[in-house]
Amino acid sequence: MRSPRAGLDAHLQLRLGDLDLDLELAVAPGELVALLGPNGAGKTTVLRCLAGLAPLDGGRITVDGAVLDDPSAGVLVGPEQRPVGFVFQSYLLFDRMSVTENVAYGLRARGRPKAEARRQAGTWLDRLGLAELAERRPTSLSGGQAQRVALARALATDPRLLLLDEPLAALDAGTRTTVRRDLHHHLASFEGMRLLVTHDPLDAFALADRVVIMEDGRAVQAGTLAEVTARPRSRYVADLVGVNLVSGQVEGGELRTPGGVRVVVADADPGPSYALIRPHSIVLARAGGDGPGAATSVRNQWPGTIIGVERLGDRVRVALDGPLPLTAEITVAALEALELRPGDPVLAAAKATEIEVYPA
Amino acid sequence: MRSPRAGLDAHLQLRLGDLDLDLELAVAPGELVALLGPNGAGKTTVLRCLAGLAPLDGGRITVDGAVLDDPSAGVLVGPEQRPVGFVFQSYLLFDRMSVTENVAYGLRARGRPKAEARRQAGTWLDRLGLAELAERRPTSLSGGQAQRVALARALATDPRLLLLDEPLAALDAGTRTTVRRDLHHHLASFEGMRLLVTHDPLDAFALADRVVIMEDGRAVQAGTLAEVTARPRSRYVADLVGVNLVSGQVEGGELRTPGGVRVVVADADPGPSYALIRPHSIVLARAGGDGPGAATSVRNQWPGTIIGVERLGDRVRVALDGPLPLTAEITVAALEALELRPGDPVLAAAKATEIEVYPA
Amino acid sequence: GSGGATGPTTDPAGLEGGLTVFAAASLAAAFDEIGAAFMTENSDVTVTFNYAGSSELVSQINEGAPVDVFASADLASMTRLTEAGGNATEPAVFVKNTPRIIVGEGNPKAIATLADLAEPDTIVVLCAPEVPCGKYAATILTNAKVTVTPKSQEQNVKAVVSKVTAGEADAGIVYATDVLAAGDKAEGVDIPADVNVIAEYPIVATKASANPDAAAAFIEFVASEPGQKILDSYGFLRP
Amino acid sequence: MTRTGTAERAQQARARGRFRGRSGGGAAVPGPVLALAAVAGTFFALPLLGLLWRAPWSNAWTYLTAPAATTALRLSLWCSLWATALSVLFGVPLAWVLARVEFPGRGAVRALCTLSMVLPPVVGGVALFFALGRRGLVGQYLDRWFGFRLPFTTTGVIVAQTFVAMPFLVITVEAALRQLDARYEEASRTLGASPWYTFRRVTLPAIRPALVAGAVLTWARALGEFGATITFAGNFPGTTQTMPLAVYLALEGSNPESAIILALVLMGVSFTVLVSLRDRWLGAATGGGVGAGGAGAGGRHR
Amino acid sequence: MTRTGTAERAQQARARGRFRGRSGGGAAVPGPVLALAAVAGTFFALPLLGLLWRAPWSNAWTYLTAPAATTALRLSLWCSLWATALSVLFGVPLAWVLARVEFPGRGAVRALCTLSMVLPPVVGGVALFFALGRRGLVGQYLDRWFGFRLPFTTTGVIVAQTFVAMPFLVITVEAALRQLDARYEEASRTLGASPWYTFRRVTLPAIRPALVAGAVLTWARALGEFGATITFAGNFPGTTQTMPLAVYLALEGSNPESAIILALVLMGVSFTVLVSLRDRWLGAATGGGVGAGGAGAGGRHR
Ligand SMILES: Nc1ncnc2c1ncn2[C@@H]1O[C@H](COP(=O)(O)OP(=O)(O)OP(=O)(O)O)[C@@H](O)[C@H]1O
Ligand SMILES: Nc1ncnc2c1ncn2[C@@H]1O[C@H](COP(=O)(O)OP(=O)(O)OP(=O)(O)O)[C@@H](O)[C@H]1O
Ligand SMILES: [Mg+2]
Ligand SMILES: [Mg+2]
Repeated sequence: MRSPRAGLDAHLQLRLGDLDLDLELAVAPGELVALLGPNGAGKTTVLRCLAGLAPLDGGRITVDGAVLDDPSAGVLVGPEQRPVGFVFQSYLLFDRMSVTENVAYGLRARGRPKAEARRQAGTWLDRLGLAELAERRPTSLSGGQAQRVALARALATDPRLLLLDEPLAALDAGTRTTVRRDLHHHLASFEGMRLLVTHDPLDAFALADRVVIMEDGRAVQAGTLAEVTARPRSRYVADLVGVNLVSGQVEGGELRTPGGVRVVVADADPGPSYALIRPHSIVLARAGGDGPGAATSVRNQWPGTIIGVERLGDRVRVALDGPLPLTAEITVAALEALELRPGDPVLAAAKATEIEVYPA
Repeated sequence: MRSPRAGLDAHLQLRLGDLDLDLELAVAPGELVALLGPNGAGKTTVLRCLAGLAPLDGGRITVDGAVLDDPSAGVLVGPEQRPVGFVFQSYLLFDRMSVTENVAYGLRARGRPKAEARRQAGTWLDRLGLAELAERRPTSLSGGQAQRVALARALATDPRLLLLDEPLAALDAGTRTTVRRDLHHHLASFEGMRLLVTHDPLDAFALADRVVIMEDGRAVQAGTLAEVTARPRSRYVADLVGVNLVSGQVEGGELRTPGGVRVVVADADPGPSYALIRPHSIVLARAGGDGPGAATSVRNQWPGTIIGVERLGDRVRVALDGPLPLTAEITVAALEALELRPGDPVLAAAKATEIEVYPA
Repeated sequence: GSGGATGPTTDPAGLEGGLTVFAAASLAAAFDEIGAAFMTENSDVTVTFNYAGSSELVSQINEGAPVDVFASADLASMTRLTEAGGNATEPAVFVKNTPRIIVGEGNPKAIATLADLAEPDTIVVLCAPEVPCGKYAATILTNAKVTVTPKSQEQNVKAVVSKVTAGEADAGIVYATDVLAAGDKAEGVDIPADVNVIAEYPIVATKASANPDAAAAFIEFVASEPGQKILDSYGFLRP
Repeated sequence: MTRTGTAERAQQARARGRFRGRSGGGAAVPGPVLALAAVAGTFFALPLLGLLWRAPWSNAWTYLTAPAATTALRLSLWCSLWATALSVLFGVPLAWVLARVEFPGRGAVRALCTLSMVLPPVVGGVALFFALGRRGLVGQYLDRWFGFRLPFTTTGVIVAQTFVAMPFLVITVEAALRQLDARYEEASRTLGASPWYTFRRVTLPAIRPALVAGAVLTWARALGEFGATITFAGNFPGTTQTMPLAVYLALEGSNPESAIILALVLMGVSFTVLVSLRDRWLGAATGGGVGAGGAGAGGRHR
Repeated sequence: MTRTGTAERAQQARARGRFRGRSGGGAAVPGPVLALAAVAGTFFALPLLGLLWRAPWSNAWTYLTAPAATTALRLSLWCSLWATALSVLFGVPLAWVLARVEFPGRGAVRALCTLSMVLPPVVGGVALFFALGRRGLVGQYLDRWFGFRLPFTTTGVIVAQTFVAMPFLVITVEAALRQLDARYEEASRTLGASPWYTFRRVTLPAIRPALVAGAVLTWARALGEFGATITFAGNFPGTTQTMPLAVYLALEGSNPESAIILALVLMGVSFTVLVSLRDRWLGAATGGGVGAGGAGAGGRHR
């Protein structure tokens, strides 16, 4: 066994259906790590492994030096023995208990006297703005209320490692801000580790010290959200940030995609690379008309067909299909001037200097 | 009975636990209305009434002139007879059927031959990017995959009125964009009505023609999202947009809150009003130091205590508690220069001309 | 038997304790009365009865049941006991019973002879050949040279009675005691003595008995005049 | 399903719809189902009506108040309640193991538990002798070492009834456990609850309808138990003569009519108990709103 | 619960944990539960071992091949399967109505369905006479108008078995329906499915474990039925003599030993059937992953 070390230190190996999980993950005391990734990447499964609900096939989990799961050594600590709290994606509140009883459950399970457990649960309900619902049954709660009760229930056991599976997803905007702030507030006051699965970059921004992006059971990128989003290395992150990501081989000032499309780029070292094209740096023109670059120096011109138009305030995002699928962001005024409609063929242009290139 | 009229026309009255629902709601053919509101407002209950899962106490529901529920006339059409599709907040996929069977279910229930139903289900799965999962069981799907299957299942029955209860909440950023676009795409091609419950203003922006804000079972505001967000009339909408909303009485160039705080405003008619203070128009200063308005013309200065700091890219949102709870948005640089920490007392200032006032 | 108010068992001082009697269920009513009479005479003895099918009782005794006296409704069951060596005394027949034809109230099918049982539209039920009443019925019918196809071969004689009293069957062959017990719901038709078989009921004290004196006294009481008088009243014949 | 009629009727129906606890969807029952259910109900009712019709009411009071009858009834209730309690105590754990632990021969153990139902009860009694009788596999040692004998005792009655009735509990509860959503148990574990605490606080409440149903089945079966009891425990008034045995004896003895009365008493008692088993004990959702249902589940919002 | 041991053992245990279908949490069984379950299992096993121990094996073959035995066995299987089928056909609708429709006297109807379990079977047979016999409430008309008589026929056996066994199905299925999450049925309705279609496609599959369990109980009870059958349908080889009747008569006859062999055959048959009822028919989650459980439910992600 390695020397004791504070924090979570895990190497998770597990096959489950289509999923082949193999992930190294460390969370330092006091750190909040956000786990992001597309649906089916295995985020929930990671949390289940850490909570002891899915025993590993290989690898090892230690928390503060104590081994929780290590198949090669034959060690497996049961879920109830782990210093772990879990907020489930689907709440899983106990139907036959009141809200207070739900929140007091973990304390009661640890043998605390009823009165004390209820009192402490009450404190938690207050903190999460649930005091009025104390005697309600989970069946009569709305989705967001149920989610908050689940949060309170997990927090009430004061875990060393808190696992949150999209805890804010069902909250309304108002409550969300409050709960996010409150969560931050409470979490800042304890030495524990937090691992948060989320789809909302805002959550990650607001709460996380570090993010891990996973896809197909593997970590594809890690770091602060700013680092990760500045240089996306996967379609998922590019979508998250709302930019276009093109991967291919750079050779002689050009990036060539596997599909054969060329992207002229400035100052790029040869080799496998990513090109990042921001939607607002793309200019559109009706195909056949005077191209934006027809008489200009813009050498990147790609044909495409409009497949979707989305309004975002005074701007619109136009989705294009073609050899190089792209999303462009233009003003409403430009859209109306060009009279663009879904189905219309267009030319998309982007200046080479506005395209960022970095090695894959 | 009123004369037949295309579209949904509903007046919903129902008491359920704490909820006292009383809402008038109309959706024209081809229109997509987004229903927003805090947790527990009754959004899901509205959808349940429309689907026939919760019979009304009073009021009336008609779709294209056909009465679906009218307690005073003793008419109640069963859920399966209504031209309504429902995407549930909690998926409710049938566990013992494959994904394809789930999607084909509605068609089979309507008596379509198995082969045809499966073929059509396949088309829908393709459209929602679920083709690979066709033979999987819902138990082995991730949360987002399950959500998409639920969507496909409801769409496959080609309903006149589609009810969507936070359909995009569990989708990852990439899929979300695609599904949102696809949803828009498909929905645009049919004459039906859509009622969408969401917590994400982006969904409302991208998809909805009109939004209805509800709180405590009543509609508090309606219109386009732009209209609604420009002049929030509730704490919920203000939080949604991320602005500060103060309500009170305007008298002599001042708005006075019930708590006695004064907000100096420009050009406002007397009477009960709302004042909208944008976070970035608020300037912070350490209390006791040289206030931002100490030597300036800024007459609005409110004391407060920092209770939370959230980073949003290069800006931070600072939450203040005090007689007037506010959220201010300042740059990271300003935050660091002022060395502000949670718990610190501060002064918040805002120019009267930057505060928008409108009658309540 | 020899009888009188003071029979041969009058030595009350010598008898005390409990006495467990296993008896065929068809003897239940009669034995309850006999037990009461016996206890009046021997006030220090408590008699407890266990009524069930004779065969079942033998099984219980063979499994070590705490029993002092066993009264069987047939000889075959008794033989199973003696073969296992469970008896302390030799079996003694204490009562007899005559098979009769049982018919429903008012004898709707006007059955008068055994031959009437062979009529095709007469529903006849008999006991199964495995149980004593079935064996007797078979012998009787063979003796009378009548071929009867019963609708059912009942588990015991009471089942035959209940089928007839319920009107499901028109006739059956049961014991005289059963016809009597059925009251006015059924009537009996005598079977000619030349073809009839008489059933014999044996009684023994068991080896397991913890109270052999009382057991012997009980057996004697059953055979005594007061005992036999009670049995008479239920339609049994004296041995 | 367009409902027409007077507004009043409609509103009553609505109110009912609400208070069913399963508004709208779930509650609607198709016609053929109602018809089949009615046939089934009638089929059960008819024989009992028949008994009532033919019962010798004129002498009923005499039969009823016979000391033997009241003693037997008291003994029946006592023993059947004990048998039910023992069945719950041992049967629920067995059901849990059968539902949740995978071990070789699980199918065999499950089948074993069902066998005592198939066994003709009289043979069941004989089998109990072979096991627990004075000369039985285990019984001989109980006798030799502790002087403890089961046959022909009230305890023997309880053992016989438990043997015959417990399978009903085991099978019902096992099915409920299989139908249960195990994720709620997982949630409990992550909250620090031991498997045992989880079982008590999460699993048990969730399977309560099935547990109650199983216990009722068990109790009813024990109450009606005859063959194994008379064989293994004998037919001693006051110690082992339960009501079914008294019924048997009345049927066999001089007075078949009284048997019907006694049987009706037995039925009356259990009818009373069963009717008083109010819906909520069976776990029906009460009050308005959406069906709770679901295994210990968060109801509508999960 | 720190597991130590050879790595190999541990890995096997892990692999098992996975294939249990209820990884981690749910599967752990506390010690006391295991102990109680073991006692229960032993209690069931002992009498059967006793039977095997005392069975007259030397003559077994003779008893077994007696034509009466094979005829009775065939008849038993035939009748009990019919009784099970009828119970499912009528019992499931009845259970549905009891679970989902609120009507006055629901408690009474439920109790009624349980009564035939409490009734000593012989009295049950008598009650059937009173209802369906030649002079019964309804039977007299069947006889008079259609010349149709149930007593002494194979149909009568089936009716008697159904009467005694159906309650097991009704009660088990009703409990399952109450445990069910009604929201899945609601979802089905919104997809345009009629209540009937919903029942077939959503409700039935979800309650399958309970339905199977109930059907097994029913079948076993019908197979072992003795009292009501012999009373109502009589005992005639080939038409109404089922195996339990043959067993009983063998016990009564000169050769009680053969009864044990016949009973063992009866048990052997049902044991085979029950063991072959594979887990998946009982609705266990197979394969890896999290317990499906939950009423027709979306499993882990709801
Ligand atoms: N069955 C019920 N019993 C009691 N109260 C109920 C019931 N169903 C709903 N309510 C009440 O109605 C209110 C609204 O519930 P609803 O689910 O419609 O809210 P919602 O707007 O969808 O919230 P969310 O955004 O959190 O999903 C809840 O606060 C709850 O108290
Ligand atoms: N019990 C199981 N059986 C088979 N496959 C499973 C099982 N559990 C998980 N998987 C597979 O693992 C993959 C990852 O599932 P997981 O729930 O961890 O995804 P996720 O990242 O949490 O997705 P989401 O964001 O949609 O919740 C799924 O695609 C699924 O195919
Ligand atoms: Mg997930
Ligand atoms: Mg909702």
